[in-house]
Amino acid sequence: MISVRRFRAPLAALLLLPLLAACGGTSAPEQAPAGPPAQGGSLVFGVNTEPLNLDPHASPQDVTGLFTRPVLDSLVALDDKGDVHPWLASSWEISDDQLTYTFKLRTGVKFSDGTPFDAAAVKTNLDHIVDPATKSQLAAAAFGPYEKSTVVDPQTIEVTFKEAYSPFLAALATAYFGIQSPKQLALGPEALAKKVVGTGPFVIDAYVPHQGITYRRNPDYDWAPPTAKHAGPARLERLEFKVIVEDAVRLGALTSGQIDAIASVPPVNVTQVEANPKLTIIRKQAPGGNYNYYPNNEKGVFADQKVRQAFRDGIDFATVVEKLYFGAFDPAFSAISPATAGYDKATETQWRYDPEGAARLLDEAGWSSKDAEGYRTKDGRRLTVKWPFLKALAREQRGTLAEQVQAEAKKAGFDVQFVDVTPADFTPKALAGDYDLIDFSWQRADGDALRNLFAISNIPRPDFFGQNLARWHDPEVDGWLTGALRTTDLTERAALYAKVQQKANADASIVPVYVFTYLLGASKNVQDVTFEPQAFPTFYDAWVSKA
Amino acid sequence: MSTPVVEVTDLHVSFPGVAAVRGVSLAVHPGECVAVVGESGSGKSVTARSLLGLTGEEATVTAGRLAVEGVDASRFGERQWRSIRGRTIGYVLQDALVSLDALRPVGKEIAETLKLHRAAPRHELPGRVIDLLTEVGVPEPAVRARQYPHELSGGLRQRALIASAIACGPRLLIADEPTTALDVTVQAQILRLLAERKRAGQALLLISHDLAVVAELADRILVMKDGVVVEDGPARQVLGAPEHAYTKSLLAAIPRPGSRTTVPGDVVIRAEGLVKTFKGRTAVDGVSFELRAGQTLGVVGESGSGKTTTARLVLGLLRPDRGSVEIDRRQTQVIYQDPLSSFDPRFSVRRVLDEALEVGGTPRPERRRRAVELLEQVGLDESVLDRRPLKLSGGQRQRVAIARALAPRPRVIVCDEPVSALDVSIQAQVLDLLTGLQAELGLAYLFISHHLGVVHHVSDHVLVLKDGRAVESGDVHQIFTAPADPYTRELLAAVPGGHYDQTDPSRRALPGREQHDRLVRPQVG
Amino acid sequence: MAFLALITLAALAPSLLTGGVTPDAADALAALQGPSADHLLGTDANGRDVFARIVYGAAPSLLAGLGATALAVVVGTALGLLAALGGRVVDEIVTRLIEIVLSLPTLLLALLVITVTGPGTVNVIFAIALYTAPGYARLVRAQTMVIRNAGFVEAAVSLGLGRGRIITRHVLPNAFEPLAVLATIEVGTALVAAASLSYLGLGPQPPAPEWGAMLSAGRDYFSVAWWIAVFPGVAITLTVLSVTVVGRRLQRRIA
Amino acid sequence: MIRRILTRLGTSVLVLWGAVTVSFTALHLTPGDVVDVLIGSSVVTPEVRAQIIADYGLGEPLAVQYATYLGRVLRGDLGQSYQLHEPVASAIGAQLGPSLQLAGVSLLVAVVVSTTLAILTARRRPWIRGLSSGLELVGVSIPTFWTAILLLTIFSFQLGWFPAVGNDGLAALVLPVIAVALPITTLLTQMMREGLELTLEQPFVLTARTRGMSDLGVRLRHALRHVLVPTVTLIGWLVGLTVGAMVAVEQIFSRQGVGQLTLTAVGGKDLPVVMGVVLLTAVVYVVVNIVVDLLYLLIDPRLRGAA
Repeated sequence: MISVRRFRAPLAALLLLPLLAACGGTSAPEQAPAGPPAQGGSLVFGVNTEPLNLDPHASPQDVTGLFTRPVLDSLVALDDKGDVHPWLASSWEISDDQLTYTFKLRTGVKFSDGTPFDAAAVKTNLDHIVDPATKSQLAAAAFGPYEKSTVVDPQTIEVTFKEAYSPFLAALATAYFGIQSPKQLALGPEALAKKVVGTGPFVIDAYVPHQGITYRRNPDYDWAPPTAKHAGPARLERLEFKVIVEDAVRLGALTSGQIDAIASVPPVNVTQVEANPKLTIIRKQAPGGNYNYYPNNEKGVFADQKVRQAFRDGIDFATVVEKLYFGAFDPAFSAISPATAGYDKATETQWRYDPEGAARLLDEAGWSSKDAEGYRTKDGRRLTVKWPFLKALAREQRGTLAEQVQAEAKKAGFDVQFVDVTPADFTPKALAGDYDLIDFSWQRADGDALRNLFAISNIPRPDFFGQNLARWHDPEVDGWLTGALRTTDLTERAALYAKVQQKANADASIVPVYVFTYLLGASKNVQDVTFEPQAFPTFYDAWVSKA
Repeated sequence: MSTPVVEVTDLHVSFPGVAAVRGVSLAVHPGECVAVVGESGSGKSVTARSLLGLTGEEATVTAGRLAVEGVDASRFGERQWRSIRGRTIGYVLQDALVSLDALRPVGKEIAETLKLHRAAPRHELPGRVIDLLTEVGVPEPAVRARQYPHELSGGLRQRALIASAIACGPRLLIADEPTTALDVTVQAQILRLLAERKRAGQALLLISHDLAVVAELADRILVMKDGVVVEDGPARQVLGAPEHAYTKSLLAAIPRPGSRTTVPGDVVIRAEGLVKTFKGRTAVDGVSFELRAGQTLGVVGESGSGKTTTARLVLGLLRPDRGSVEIDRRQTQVIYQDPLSSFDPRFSVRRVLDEALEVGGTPRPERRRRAVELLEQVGLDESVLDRRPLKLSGGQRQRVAIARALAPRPRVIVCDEPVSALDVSIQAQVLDLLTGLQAELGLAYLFISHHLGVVHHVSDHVLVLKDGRAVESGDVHQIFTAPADPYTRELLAAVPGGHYDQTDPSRRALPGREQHDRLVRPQVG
Repeated sequence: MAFLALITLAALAPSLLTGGVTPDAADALAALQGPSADHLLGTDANGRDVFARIVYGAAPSLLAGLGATALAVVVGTALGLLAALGGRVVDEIVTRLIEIVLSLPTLLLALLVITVTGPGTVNVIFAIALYTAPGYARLVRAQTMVIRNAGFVEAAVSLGLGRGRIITRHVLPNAFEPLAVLATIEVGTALVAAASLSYLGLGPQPPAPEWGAMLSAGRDYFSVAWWIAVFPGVAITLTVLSVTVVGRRLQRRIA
Repeated sequence: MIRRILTRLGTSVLVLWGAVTVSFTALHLTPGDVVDVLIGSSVVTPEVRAQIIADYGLGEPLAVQYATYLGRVLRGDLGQSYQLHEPVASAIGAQLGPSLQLAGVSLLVAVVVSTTLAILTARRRPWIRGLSSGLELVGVSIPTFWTAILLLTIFSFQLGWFPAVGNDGLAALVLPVIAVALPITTLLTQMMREGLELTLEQPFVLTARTRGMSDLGVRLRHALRHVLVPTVTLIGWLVGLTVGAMVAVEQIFSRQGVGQLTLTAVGGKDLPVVMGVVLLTAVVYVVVNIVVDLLYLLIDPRLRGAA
């Protein structure tokens, strides 16, 4: 994902499309028992970014999911392991041809504005997502080959697809498919951008752009999913997200006790926070595409597999990541993270830092001579890598990392040059393939993330921004990815995804860098903060002990 | 004898590096007017300020005795001095335009003195202000009180300033150059006002650079030079039989009618029916004159009479609306009142002269020699060549300006108030230099001045201007002895230090130059 | 003064001061070390020597300040002269143009420029110059108008000097003096502005050791490695301070 | 007088139009199709893409877009934000209050503090002036964002005197105001002190002293007002600078405000919002300048004659 810290632009969209899958994420929050959960109280959470639009049906930002999850419930819930559970839908059936999903809805559910929850409401929501007027920048695309939904009776709804689309249930579990009150939806996009109304455990109290959002408990809430730790109303009386963009300020607000928890503790400060007896770090590895470097497989120096591999093997990424992030992030070995369904552990031994091998590969590829500055050359041309780096949007000290990689690459003979870009002129470059290297991470809880990264149809073109920025054009891989879409057999899919991951490494079509891990800093009094599978925190179970 | 209002003996005031006043003693009794006369830097103002404790933080003041109304003031703190200022001693500075706060109505300034000393209840202040303005002879006092200094004429402003100084009925009024910036007729009015105060029993301490100004008013005169009183005595004695050479030189420097014998040459300037209007105000209205080679035409008038506009028309810096000027401008040069601003601040004397010589067509190799020659002609040493005008004295600067004007070998020089900014002794030297050069080089001068004495001294012919019109013109002696126009008569009557007697020039209050040898020679360097 | 000499030396021959340590010798193993004998001012997150980076950063940092000021002075002087001497219509047009630029807040203007041109030292120079130039233009215009009416110009006219000579010999040099003073003082302001743009991610690109960029990057490490941000900050402050002091002295000498 | 006011208004409109045109042109010169930037890396269906183009009139030629925009502005309609899903006017309106509050309080604090400092230090002993001007130079040479972080670290994180972030209450205003006011204060102090020192040498100051007025009285009652004209000019000019400083401060202190809005809008190519902010600041500039002109007349009676 090309992520955004300061310019919270749509460019920064985080795509998350979890699908039911076998193995889930890693560590759950490790907390010392703090007695029985307290009721009431309030919690203030400092976040590093904010949504431009609160309507998750329209917005592409991950932070919109974070902001609306307390308010919106989904039809189904996804657990840490990837299993799908009932939520607002009490049960469902999938037709044999996999084209029709029939949901039985829970009874006795009410939106916080008093509107009853029924099949008509669900239909309104689903149709709202695909309505072009919504200008959905994420959810509609994640809806795939959706055809229509039909109200069978007030408690039954039927959703029909044009072709088989197995990621549907996982998508339905996300906040982007959160069910909103039809009454609120009817108010139109401007009203939705500032306020959403759902059936969730919290109700929006006030939303002030650039400031944050406050929620109060929904006292009537009695339909928590089985994935939650308790039932009934939320434990917290009041929940507040404060937008604090500046890392140092957010951290300072936490260490000085002004707020209870913060998102995105800078890795450099992890040790410092952990050394503080009052504070703790809650980690959660993010699923989906790791933070990878994507060489342009199509043209330029990286069109040659040997050069790509020399770049990957000639730089000690594991050590660099270890040192720069003080162990907070793990080095990556595959295109997708270990927290993703379908991750292939075998990739971890598939390649390693091998400077001699890299040098040999460059010799073989014809970059055998060196110029005065030590860079490899071929036919008098220097081995130059052009890298449009969005400094303004770089998070997690990726700029520092890039500078380190630049220095390491020099040792291997690569002249890595950063190209000055703004968010505005980055896009045309990306669409036109005018780069040698591009970096981004891409969060999504399912192996299908590989399809985003590697499908031929996802190579960006002038009118389409796809995620295959490596421009890896491999029909065999495309075949495996499509195969995985058509089957719900997890083992079979895992085998297909393993093939993709291994081929990507063998081909060196990408360079895995690190596994993004959500680092939530919190006071030790904060208990039971949980994570959604796509690794953003939820606060339904949370409570604050009086220490 | 009554207790003096102020008395000081052996006063010494020094600033870091400068001993400004050394051993001055003076006393002012009620109803008495004491004048301190001296040129700039003589220490006269510092002396006056030390009587108010206002010499500033950096000054060191010592005195054998310093008493205000018989009370020892040598150990006064700021608070005690403040109770003296404005209440026991009033102070009037020169040029009310800058001595009154430009951003406040004059009425407020006058009331301020009353307020500071709680001399009148708040509700009575407006009435008292009007009374005071009436007392100093300001017409329509209620209107004037609400006006700002820039809206008043120079005379009214000065009266208002005096009103603010006498608001609390001080025993002593110190007037520091009270008339210096004023036109001669206004100056006469202010002097009359001060004379009235004195008759009313007010003690006066008059500070001036001009002996003529104090002549009528002062009972006692102190002449100061370089921080020391060189002469001290009753006015009649100091003016009539001065003992000290410096006093004599000051008296001698007062410009007197010259006995000129010049031979008129051909016409170098002929102006006919000049008219110039600025935004509806006619500055010059049908002025005609003629200037012949080797002669001087004096143009006199008060501020706003159109003198300078006439000069600018002659020089071609302005185009006349009507009328014509016949002149060879290549043969014409100018000398200004303020020589400093007429020099490019970055230029040394050498570059100033070099440029003028270049314009005059002197070839480069000869310029240095010519520059030294010119400096010698104006009585300066070649050592000034590499100095900047800023670092020269006022007299030296005007000499450099004259040298510059001479450089292109002109036949005519327009002199625009060339000595107004100078001390009297320097003024005399520069005038002598100008007349000497005229005789030597056969120059013609168009000599503009508000100072009648100066014009009388240097001119062959005079043109008297009032409101842009030439009210009178003709031979200098004719006009100064038998003026035909009432305005000319008024002007002459206003000249301080004695009246121009229409019939007998020898009956003047001040001795004429015939009785004194010139003591001052042009200085070198 | 001595500090200025040091900076100049650093800008011209950085290697003399660092004894061969280079500013971009990244060594992740030596990251975030405090000041020591090995690393006088410590190391940054990449293990680069902060002292070396400050020394090598002198050239690009000063370039931003000096370049922007120089560009602004040139453009501003040209516009100011044009307005003052070009007649009423030209004056009116230039004055309005200046007002339009001044009506946009400085930072927004910089943002606009950089959105159009992309980040980088040259563009930062351009952006800062764009919003400081109107100030110079105003000064030159006002100054020229005052000087045009000054006594010495009239004296030169009456002396018989030609218009061209008067402008080049008297008007221009005198108009330029206060400008030079303002410019010296503004070099510091430009430096600070460049640093602020770096903070917003619009400055020079890595790994250029520019002070503003270092200061801006260092704030993320402030609580664990204060030296990364503090020393470039001190460098900026001292430079601005000494440049301003020199400017003030110049001002006094002229006045 | 009326003629003068009319001319003034005329040129003001000209300035506004110029500001709009310059920024409109600049923004459209930016590389990248607006629709691409708006969609960014999101995956959208072609229908959505078409909808976006149609909704914002992005398919029209530039000249038409410009004319449409001008026409709408003339009718008082600033258009619809591309990103915020609300009219530009209401988006700016919501942020304007906190920004004006911060700017206003900062300017006020700056004026009060610098006036006090200038009065206390003008023509005083060299070491007092030296100390003051030294501090002023340091104040000028520290970037605002840096001041803000230092203030936070010391007064919020270490001492806990003030909250780190937010818009609530007076306490939350203290640190941001100091950060914004610091550079303004230092500039103003320098200028006012120089002005005061010149004024205190004027004869009318001596005159006032001869009436028995105290040194402080003269500084307050007489000299101060004379320094006001250049001060007011500088304040007019400083408004632009203040807005600039506020962008960083609003970001660091997570305050609501136009600065934040601008940053987001410029980055996301939300042209209507950027144009709205441009128009807003141009209006502020014009208004401030007119107020400054009026203040001149109020302060200095000598200028009234020229009117």
